[in-house]
Amino acid sequence: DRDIQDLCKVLSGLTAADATITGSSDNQFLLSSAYLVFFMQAGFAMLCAGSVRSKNTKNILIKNVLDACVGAIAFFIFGFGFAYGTKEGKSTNEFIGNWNFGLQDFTDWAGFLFQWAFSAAAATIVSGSVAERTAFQAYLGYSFFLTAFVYPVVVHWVWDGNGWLTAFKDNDKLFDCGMYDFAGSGVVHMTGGVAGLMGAMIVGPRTGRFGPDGRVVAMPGHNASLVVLGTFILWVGWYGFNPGSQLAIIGSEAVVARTAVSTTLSAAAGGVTAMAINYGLYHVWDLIAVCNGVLAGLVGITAGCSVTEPWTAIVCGFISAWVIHGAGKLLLKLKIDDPLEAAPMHGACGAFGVFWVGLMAKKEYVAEVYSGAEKCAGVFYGGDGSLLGAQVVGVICIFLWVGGLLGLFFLALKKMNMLRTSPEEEQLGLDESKHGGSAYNMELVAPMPTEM
Amino acid sequence: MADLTTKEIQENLDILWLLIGAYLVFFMQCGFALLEAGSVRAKNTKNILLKNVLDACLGAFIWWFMGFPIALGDSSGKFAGGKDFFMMDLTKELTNNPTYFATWMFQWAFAATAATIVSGAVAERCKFVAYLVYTTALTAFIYPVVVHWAWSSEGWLSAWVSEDEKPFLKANGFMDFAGSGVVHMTGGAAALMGSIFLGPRTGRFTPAGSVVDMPGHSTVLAALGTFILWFGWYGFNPVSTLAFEYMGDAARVAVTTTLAAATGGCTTLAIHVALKNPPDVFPALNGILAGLVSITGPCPVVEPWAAAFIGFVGGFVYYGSSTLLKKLQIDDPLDAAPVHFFCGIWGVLSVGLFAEKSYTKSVYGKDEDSYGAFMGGGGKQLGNQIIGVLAIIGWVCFTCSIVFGSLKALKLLRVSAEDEEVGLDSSHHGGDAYNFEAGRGKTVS
Amino acid sequence: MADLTTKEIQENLDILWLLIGAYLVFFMQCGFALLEAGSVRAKNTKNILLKNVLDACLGAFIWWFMGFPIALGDSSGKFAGGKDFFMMDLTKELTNNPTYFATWMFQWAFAATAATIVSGAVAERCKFVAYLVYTTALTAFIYPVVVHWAWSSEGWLSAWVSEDEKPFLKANGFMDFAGSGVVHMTGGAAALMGSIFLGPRTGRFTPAGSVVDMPGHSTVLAALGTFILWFGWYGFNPVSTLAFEYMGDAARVAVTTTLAAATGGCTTLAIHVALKNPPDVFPALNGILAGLVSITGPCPVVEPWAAAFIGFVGGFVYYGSSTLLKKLQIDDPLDAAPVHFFCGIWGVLSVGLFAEKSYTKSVYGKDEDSYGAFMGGGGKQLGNQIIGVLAIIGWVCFTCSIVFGSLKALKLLRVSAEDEEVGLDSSHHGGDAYNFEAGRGKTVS
Repeated sequence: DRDIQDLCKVLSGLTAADATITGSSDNQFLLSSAYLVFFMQAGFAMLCAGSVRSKNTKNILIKNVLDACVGAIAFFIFGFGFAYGTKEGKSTNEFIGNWNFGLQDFTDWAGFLFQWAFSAAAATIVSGSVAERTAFQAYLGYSFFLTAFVYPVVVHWVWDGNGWLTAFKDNDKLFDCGMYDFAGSGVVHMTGGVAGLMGAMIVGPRTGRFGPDGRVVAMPGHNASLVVLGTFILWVGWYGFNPGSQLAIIGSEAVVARTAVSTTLSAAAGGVTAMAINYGLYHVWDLIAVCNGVLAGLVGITAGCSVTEPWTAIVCGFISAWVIHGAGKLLLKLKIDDPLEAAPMHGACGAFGVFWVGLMAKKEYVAEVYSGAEKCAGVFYGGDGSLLGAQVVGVICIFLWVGGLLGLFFLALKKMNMLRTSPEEEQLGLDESKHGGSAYNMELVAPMPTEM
Repeated sequence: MADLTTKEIQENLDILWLLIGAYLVFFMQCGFALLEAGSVRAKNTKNILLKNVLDACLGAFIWWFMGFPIALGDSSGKFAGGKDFFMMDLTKELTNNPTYFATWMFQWAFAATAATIVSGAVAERCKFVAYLVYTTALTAFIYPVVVHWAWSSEGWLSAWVSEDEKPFLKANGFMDFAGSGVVHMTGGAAALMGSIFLGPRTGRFTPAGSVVDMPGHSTVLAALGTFILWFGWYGFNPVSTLAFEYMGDAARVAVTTTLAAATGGCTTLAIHVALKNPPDVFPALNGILAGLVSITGPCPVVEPWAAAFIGFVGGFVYYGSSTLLKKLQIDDPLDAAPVHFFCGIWGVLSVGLFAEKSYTKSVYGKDEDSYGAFMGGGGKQLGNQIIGVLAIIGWVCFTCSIVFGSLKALKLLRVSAEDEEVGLDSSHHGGDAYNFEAGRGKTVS
Repeated sequence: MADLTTKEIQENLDILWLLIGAYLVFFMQCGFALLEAGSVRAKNTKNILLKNVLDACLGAFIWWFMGFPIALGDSSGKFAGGKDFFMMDLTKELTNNPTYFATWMFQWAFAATAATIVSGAVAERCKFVAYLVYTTALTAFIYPVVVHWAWSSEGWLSAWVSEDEKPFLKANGFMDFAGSGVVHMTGGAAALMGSIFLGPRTGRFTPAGSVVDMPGHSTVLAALGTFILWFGWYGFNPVSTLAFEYMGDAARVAVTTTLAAATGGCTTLAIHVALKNPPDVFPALNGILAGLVSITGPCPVVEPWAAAFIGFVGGFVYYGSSTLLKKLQIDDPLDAAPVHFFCGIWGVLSVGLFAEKSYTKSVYGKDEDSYGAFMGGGGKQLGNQIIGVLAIIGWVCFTCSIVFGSLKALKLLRVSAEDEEVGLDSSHHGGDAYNFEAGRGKTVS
């Protein structure tokens, strides 16, 4: 068998050296992508810091820093094993991985690094939803729980070759298609977003966010420059997130390049649409809304970036901007306070993104990326609805799994009075009360305000 | 996975190379946004940030349906291209062309750069609607036409004609490797026209003609932005080799880029200090950018020592033109025209002066006897460079005066004096960019 | 398109790999700039930003004409190299050596890192002229000599001698993969000498000897800087494999780097909290850097669990040495010496303790029986590591005391007490780094 393979390689012009180059190039591509996705941590940190009030800056920064640190340890010891762990000869199951804890018997280092960066992204999303009022121990708890267990299980379902939702196995796929979530609109963003939603609901709104008459009191973030910086870094990082999810460049260059274009167009359309919505409704050229629109577009296209046509990415971004706008309004109606709009952005747009694949996946691309059957195209592209069905099942199951577990987790913390800081601390700001002083110490001599 | 031939592997690596370049150049948008934000007053921060974000967003949209097809869509026109509008012709086909997508990404990032340069020059007083109009005009038509001239295989200035043809301009055509002229001069010329038509910010010049200092609100953001730009320039210049096979050239380009940036920064700071000013950060930052813009055109065809010299002169060009504009009472808050327009011109011309014979041959290779005048190559190439400079200036200044002129006539160009005084963030963008809590986080007197 | 052979493709990939690494490590300059800016008081922001900008600019210039030739120019000297000053010998030839250019880029970024470390330790009180002198000395001579010792094929410490030779130090020579010792200890030792010669900032220590807190002005900048540094470290460590064929090692290096950073950050924060302090951000940030510095030397030869442990100990080393320096009344505003010097020492030594046999063989491979003492490799390698540590400390401390000592004797080292009080930005750099309008952009009470 080995000889035949070698012979085939010779016949196709491939030498052993070429195979090495291919392997190394793919490895290099995956590593570079992992670096970009890791850099998104910096983006999240800046976005979050700029979007909260200055008195809570340090609090949110340290959460973002620790999501990378604690996340790496948790994912190293437990998470990766639950997500992808398999041992030769050991039985596997569809629900959860069960080997490679602490990376024993494991050498795909680049693969681990890439997956770790993803897990850190999922965990970080939550800190935006519960910002400015959550106790630090509660954060440490949910962050560890999410990275070590809840998120890896979702990964196992969808991306591991043994998972019950996966498209990456030969038979027994759900509706004969499996769920197509290329880079994780559902696996990463919805998971983070739903966890954030649970957190925001159970922690309750920031003091003073809703007036007695139900009016929403604006609590603008303290630094728009940081928000833009964060958005740009995230956008750059997304070029690791989406194109990198092909995991290889040699032989996959068509998918990778197309994915980069789709990602760009959806982000762009999201931003432009958000600008138009906000100018149309409020006559304000709203910077923060445009940034959120860009991110909504990115989240929306994350599932479908490799299997939809570039022009549909523009429609995807357009709808995503409406989804985040609508979901944000809905949360405010329900008096759920999500300072970063993380649940609308990652939860709602993530769910939409998964759904979008079921509508718009093109059969040629599906065959190219997933070796999927013709019927597994989107319903607008001649599919018979099997894919859409799988996508809907996936969304519902992720919602129930994450919402259920994190809901219980946050409720338990609430029962134990460990979830929320005291009103006094909240009023003073978490930096002063919990983190040893303000994030900013400007002793600049500024002219006295001339008008107040 | 299918086994690939060596040739296929090479093609795939071309795509990888282009994509890495595109990501790096796109990141320059972040650099521009922060540099510009840090260099304006705090009350106009959101305004300029929004423009930079939209240059990427709106830019991608326009580049998709119109810009790229005009710039590099096949045609037989020397003036402008015209194919694949909306990427339609491509996506009809079953097998997509990955090279098309990768090139589109790379060129989109360049287009966004050209558009963003303008927002610095018109900062703090330009209406948002005017911004939307000029950025659309620039990305959809003005800039793509210049790209077609210089970089398509058909343009009348192009050095990149197919192998068996001669460039229309003779010799090696117009040699502008990564766009000192195509990108920076275009953006810079548009910026200059914008700031002339807009007039200076209120209070910038006293009636007696002296300049009132209006310092940017954050040196940190400006420094961060400059570092990101420098970082992104390693996509801009080295990746303009476009193909993996020229990786050796790319390495040399990275070195020349670095040296020009370094000497540009040191020179400008030295000039500033020599003129009895304290060693401020902004001159060093703008000097770095001046060096980078200057080397963008000549980067693959000059020796490292020449690159250092080009950056050195670039520092003088920047400092001199910045002083000149102030003398002429043209108010360019970001010094966008001195950095991008004047240093862009210098960069294009320096190709005609310093291009090395062997490098010119390996990179362009149409006419062996035509290279830098100072290196013994005669004046032919310098002549081509001058033609290119004049053509780009003529085209961009003409079209931009129409755009800015009509905006001005329609009273859509400039915000009211009250709005300018209050700041654009409060008057147009729903509130300030910064909201620090009272009495916390700082001890101000 | 020319079809490349497999070998050519591989060569190009080597160049690509080095360039990506160089870009990432260069970006660390941006990280250092922000980290240092955020960690000093607002009145000295411009001063420290300018130093960081110049470390890249001036650094490139010096590295071109002198630093690199001494570090890695061919010679037959065990002490220092000496060839290709000004890149002259290279550019005379027709066919250039792309590997030279790519290596130059990568090494330049490393040199800038070493130089930048110092500016943190001497922040807020060092004269600008003194900065220019010491950074020149460091980049032109002190650091290149260490590089020559440890990383050239001829240096007396080097583990990278040609295949048929044995290292001068016997066993596997001095194993310092990406420079815990070469880069960080060198920079850190210079930083320590600088802060000793300068003396503490005015008011840092009370007459009774207790420490007065002087918090940095922006945690956000420090956090951003640290994230960028961590990101850039993925160029620093994995790309130090230098060739594409070792991509498997590079991936493992990326993982060990990550785990050490993570445990370093968590450990330091845990120590800080255990000592009854609130969970502040700065300890976590410095802990991350401590972990990264510690793993820089051993990254390719240790198992992931050992990397986590090295980061864990690195956190203690950082915290302990920082406390020690405060006890000794040595004022290092950025904790540059604890992070880079002490953790650098620990990183170098940890190679001698935890190096795995199979990895050591595949990466260095001169003496199979010489690897980590705790892994059963005996004390030979640890001995070499100790010799390397002592040699670097001796060389850097000796040369730096001459530099800083003469600057002090000439009264060029420290700014006046008044300038220090007002802040260096106002007194030396033409005004504050931040200019918020009164009543705008902030609501101060």
